[in-house]
Amino acid sequence: MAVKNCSLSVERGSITGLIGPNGAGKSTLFNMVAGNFAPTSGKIIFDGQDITGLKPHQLFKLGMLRTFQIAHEFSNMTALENLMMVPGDQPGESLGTLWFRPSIARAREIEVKQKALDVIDFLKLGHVKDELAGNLSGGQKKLLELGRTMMVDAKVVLLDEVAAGVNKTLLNDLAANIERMNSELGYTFFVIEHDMDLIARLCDPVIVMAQGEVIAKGTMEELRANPMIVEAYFGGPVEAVQ
Amino acid sequence: MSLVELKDIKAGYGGAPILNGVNIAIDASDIGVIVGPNGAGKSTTLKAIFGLLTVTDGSVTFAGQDITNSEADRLVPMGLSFIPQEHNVFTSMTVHENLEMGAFVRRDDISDTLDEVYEMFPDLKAKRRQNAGELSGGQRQMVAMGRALMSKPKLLMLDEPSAGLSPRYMIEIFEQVVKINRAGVGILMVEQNARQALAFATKGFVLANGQNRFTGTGQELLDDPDVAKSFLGG
Amino acid sequence: MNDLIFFFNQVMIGGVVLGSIYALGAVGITLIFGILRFAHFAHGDMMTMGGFVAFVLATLVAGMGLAFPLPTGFIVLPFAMVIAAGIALGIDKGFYAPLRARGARPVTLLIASIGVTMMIQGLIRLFFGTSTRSFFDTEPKTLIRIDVPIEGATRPISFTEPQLLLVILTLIAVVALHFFLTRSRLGKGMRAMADNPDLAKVSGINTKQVVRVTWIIAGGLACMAGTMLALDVSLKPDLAFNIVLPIFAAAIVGGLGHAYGAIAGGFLLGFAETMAVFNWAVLLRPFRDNLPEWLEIPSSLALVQSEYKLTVAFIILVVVLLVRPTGIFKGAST
Amino acid sequence: MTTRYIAAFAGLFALIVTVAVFMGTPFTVRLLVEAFAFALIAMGLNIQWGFGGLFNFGILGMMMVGGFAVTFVSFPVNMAFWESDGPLMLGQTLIAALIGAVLVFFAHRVQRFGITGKWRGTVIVLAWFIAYVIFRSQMDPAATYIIRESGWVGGLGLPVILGWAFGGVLAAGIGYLVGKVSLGLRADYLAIATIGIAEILRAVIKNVEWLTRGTLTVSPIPWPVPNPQAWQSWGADPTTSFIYARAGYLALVVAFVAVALFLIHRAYNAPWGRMMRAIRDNYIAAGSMGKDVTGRQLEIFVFGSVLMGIGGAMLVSFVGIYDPSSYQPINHTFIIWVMLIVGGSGNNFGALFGGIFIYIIWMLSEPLSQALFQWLSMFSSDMGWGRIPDIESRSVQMRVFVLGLVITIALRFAPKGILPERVNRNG
Repeated sequence: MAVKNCSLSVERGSITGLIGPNGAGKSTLFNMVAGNFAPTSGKIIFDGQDITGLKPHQLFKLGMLRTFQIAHEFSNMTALENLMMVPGDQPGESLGTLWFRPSIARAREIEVKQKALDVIDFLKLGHVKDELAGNLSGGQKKLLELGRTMMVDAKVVLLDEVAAGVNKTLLNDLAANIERMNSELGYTFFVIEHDMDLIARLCDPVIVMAQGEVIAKGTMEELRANPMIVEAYFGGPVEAVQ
Repeated sequence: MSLVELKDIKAGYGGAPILNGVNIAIDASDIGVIVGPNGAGKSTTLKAIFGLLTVTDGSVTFAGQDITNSEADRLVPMGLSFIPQEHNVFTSMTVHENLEMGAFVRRDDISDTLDEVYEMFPDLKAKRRQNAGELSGGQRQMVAMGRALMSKPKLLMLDEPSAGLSPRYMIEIFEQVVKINRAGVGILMVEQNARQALAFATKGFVLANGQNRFTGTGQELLDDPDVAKSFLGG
Repeated sequence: MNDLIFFFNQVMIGGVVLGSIYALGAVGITLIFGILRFAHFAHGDMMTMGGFVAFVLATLVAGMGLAFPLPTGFIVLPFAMVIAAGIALGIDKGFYAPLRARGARPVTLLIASIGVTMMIQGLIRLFFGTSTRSFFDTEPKTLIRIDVPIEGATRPISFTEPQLLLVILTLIAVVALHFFLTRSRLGKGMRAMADNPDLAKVSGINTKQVVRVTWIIAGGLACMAGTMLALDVSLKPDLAFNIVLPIFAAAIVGGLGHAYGAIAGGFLLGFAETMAVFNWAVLLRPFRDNLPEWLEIPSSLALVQSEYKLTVAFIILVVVLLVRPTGIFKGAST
Repeated sequence: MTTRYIAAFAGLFALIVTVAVFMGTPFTVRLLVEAFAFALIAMGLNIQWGFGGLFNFGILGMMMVGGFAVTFVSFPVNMAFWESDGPLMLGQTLIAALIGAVLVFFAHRVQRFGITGKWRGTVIVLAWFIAYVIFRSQMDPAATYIIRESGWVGGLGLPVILGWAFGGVLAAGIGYLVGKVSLGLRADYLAIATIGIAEILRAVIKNVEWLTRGTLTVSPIPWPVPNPQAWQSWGADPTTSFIYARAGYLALVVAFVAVALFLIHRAYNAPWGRMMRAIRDNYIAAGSMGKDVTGRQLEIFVFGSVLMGIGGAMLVSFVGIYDPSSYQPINHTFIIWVMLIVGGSGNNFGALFGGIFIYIIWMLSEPLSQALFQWLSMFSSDMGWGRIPDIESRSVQMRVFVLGLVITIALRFAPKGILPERVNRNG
């Protein structure tokens, strides 16, 4: 059992970090929250509503969106199409509308495309927008993952290790964007991350998991001051080996 | 003579080339670290050395021999070893069998090397009969390193060994890398945690758009304001 | 008592024989799936082809006037297996290897294997016509009868010599394969490749050699299965095409990639088929006189009509896929 | 790219003209009717596989169901059946089936009464068994009675077009059930499961003599347009009557194909198609992006099945005979795959092209290989080696070989087909 007796909450409007050693059950927890599989017992409450066991697409409608640790791009579609498929309210996804009232679908499609182009520009992926997503590099795929979250106005975004494989300069841009989405648009973020600089910059509070349980919660300063957590998670400075 | 040397490598997956003239030289005493932005061709460089994609121009030499576009089953006996970033253990096989597979090319007695690996990663010894798929991310990374060391390599190549690992495990892995290097194995690795990795690198290579941008010792790169600004996040 | 022996001959022996055939075919399918990651649909026709190879050899040997204590088809089997393994290698080189080299997906290989199925079928019928042939035109098929030393039993337990050989050979083949995969260096290399081909390559395992060995074993096993099936019944161009689906069912039910699972799956399906079409009224007949007047035993109490015999395997297949897709042995890895 | 389309269809047109010159117009028109019906089925498979990545190897089942539907709807009414006790007995069977269904339904929900795990499994199995016995207890006598009294149930005597529509509806229903039970499976398992289900369907349709006459076959099934006999009664000579009648049929089939192509194409180049491709590429991500993966896959499976059912119905009413034992995996499932792979999966025009092209090759390969074998045989008898024995039956087998060769060569040298899927480069 990867996660047991795990209770935690993410406050509206916060950027909450989730850290912990490998095998602590962070990803399992994410997968349960995001509906990729159901917990054997316990409940998940979202915005006052019990969402335990709901499917990912149902959670999407409620305003929950996730990214994947290993990029899950649509490899045979262009980068632009990867973004355009995300928005939920697309009349063009219903055969009836397409066949009998195509103008409604067309009008919405123009909006969706413009939105996708904006996101592509923001991510500086303009030069590969017509490239098949499968041909992008690992980091570019990660950017595309993040771009999807910008395509809709989600209430909660679950970020599963966005930093892994993304270079630092770009990461600074991403962090700035996450902060902007949080402060200006009111997104709530729930972030699994190993990059402590990013966690320290973005997250308050930070939750620490180990062996399937929550062992601490607090600001980054508080956690760094906690010797038990330093021992279990941070370890010594790497310069020590020199 | 360098242990491994890449001269003006151009390579790709059939479409537009991803590497556009990469030069790298590593000695047996070196820890070489490749850093750079996404899509720069870092992982591709390692794959090109290991014959996992076609080199269209330039040459790769290993211990004086030309190994351009050689298949892995020839390179491993020569002393090259590679740890891919993902899917780097045999999940349905036990830890012990994983290590055995690392020594697949060897025909001699492997028990001494096995003992060395178990000594290096005591956690693994306790789990030797367990399937590698049941281990945590950090332990898997250890199995992967153990597997790669079983062939007694002269050059160990690692593709983002710290990706997805907690800081504690990252430090542990880096410590092992340094230890392996001191035992006389050349190291060439790709890292996103550039600051930490360059701190102990004897040679650093910054790639961008499939080409060398900066080359120097790890410390030189860390101290270079241009590198810091453009590639290490200020 | 005779009714019980009838039941034994029909259901038990029938089930074991059918199960062995399924298992022998399923072992090959399981192996190819484990190493090469695709459902090799042409395996059925490779079996048929193996049967024809053995038939040609047996005819040649019989033409030389040689006679053996065992069926000639069985004697020539090792030679036929070598030839069939060679053909299997050729098929791989010609049709599957180029696709793999391009990184084709498993489904593409499955479709290619259907192309191969059609080609083998066409060629077999081209050369041998559509008629049914028998290995036992020139020699008798030995019948083994065992009298049951119980009072009231006049019928013997009976089966044929090829059936006995088939069951023995199946057990040997499966056990040998299991030990090969878990104990030998090459076998472990095969499992490594089944697990993670890229990493196997990186570890210096000669993946091309592994693939060759896989086809040699699979081709040989297919030939063995086809020949034994042809010895049991008769040889015709659609010999194994008709049962390739139940064989797949056996491999899946037993857990793909699992050598022992193939036996379990094969026997499960074999028994299920024979039991489903068996007329259970036969077993109730002895109690006819003890039953009350109003309860009359119907003349037919078979679960399904015999036209639906093969359907039983498909239904089990579909149910297993739905309830437990990894098979009863939780396969997918050897 | 456009030149490729023009070249492909111009080549196809040239091939058809050549066939018409050598084989005569009546044969060519017949060939085209069947080719277009097969193209419709290939388009159905393209929806399932090309758009949705769903592996359907049970095409044969859908075609058989379509054929049954049009037979049942359009064949004249069998009064002997309706005047007998047959309908009553079938009604009882239906009630028995419903009772069984209710039983099974509740067995699947026993966990509400606290029965779980192995016990629940046992209850479910038991319920299925009892339901089966109840059903058989009514079905068997009814079947025997109907066969004895009236041969079979006969048809409904309704218009043929209605039969085609019913073929689509029935195939949709079967497609829904097949999809419902098996769409959760991985690609290769799905292939095996669909073959298995199709084989079950085939065995049932072949053996329910009271409903389909089984191996006794049903004929003549009426045409939706005036048939040759009608044209002859209006004064046309036999050859012309065949051309007129078949041309009328062809026009109807082509109209169906055109409408289907229009509708599919519009859907494919819209967000609907984009969503389906996304699900095909990565269903986990598509689910997290708010797409109802199971529901959409079911939609696409049913959509494709409808076309297969209609195509199957068209073929049956064209030949005028419903013979369940004539359905073979090679001629009805594998060949459709060859059509799609060679034509270009993921491309509607590719499916259309592949369907027509491969069907023509398939039909021509018979006379061609026969001619080839005749020639070989003459050559060998001239050389004094004697004639090749049973060349007729042997040469026919070359067709299967050629089909196999075509698909393996196509996969190797043109894996994306003659008209490959297009990448949508501007959103």
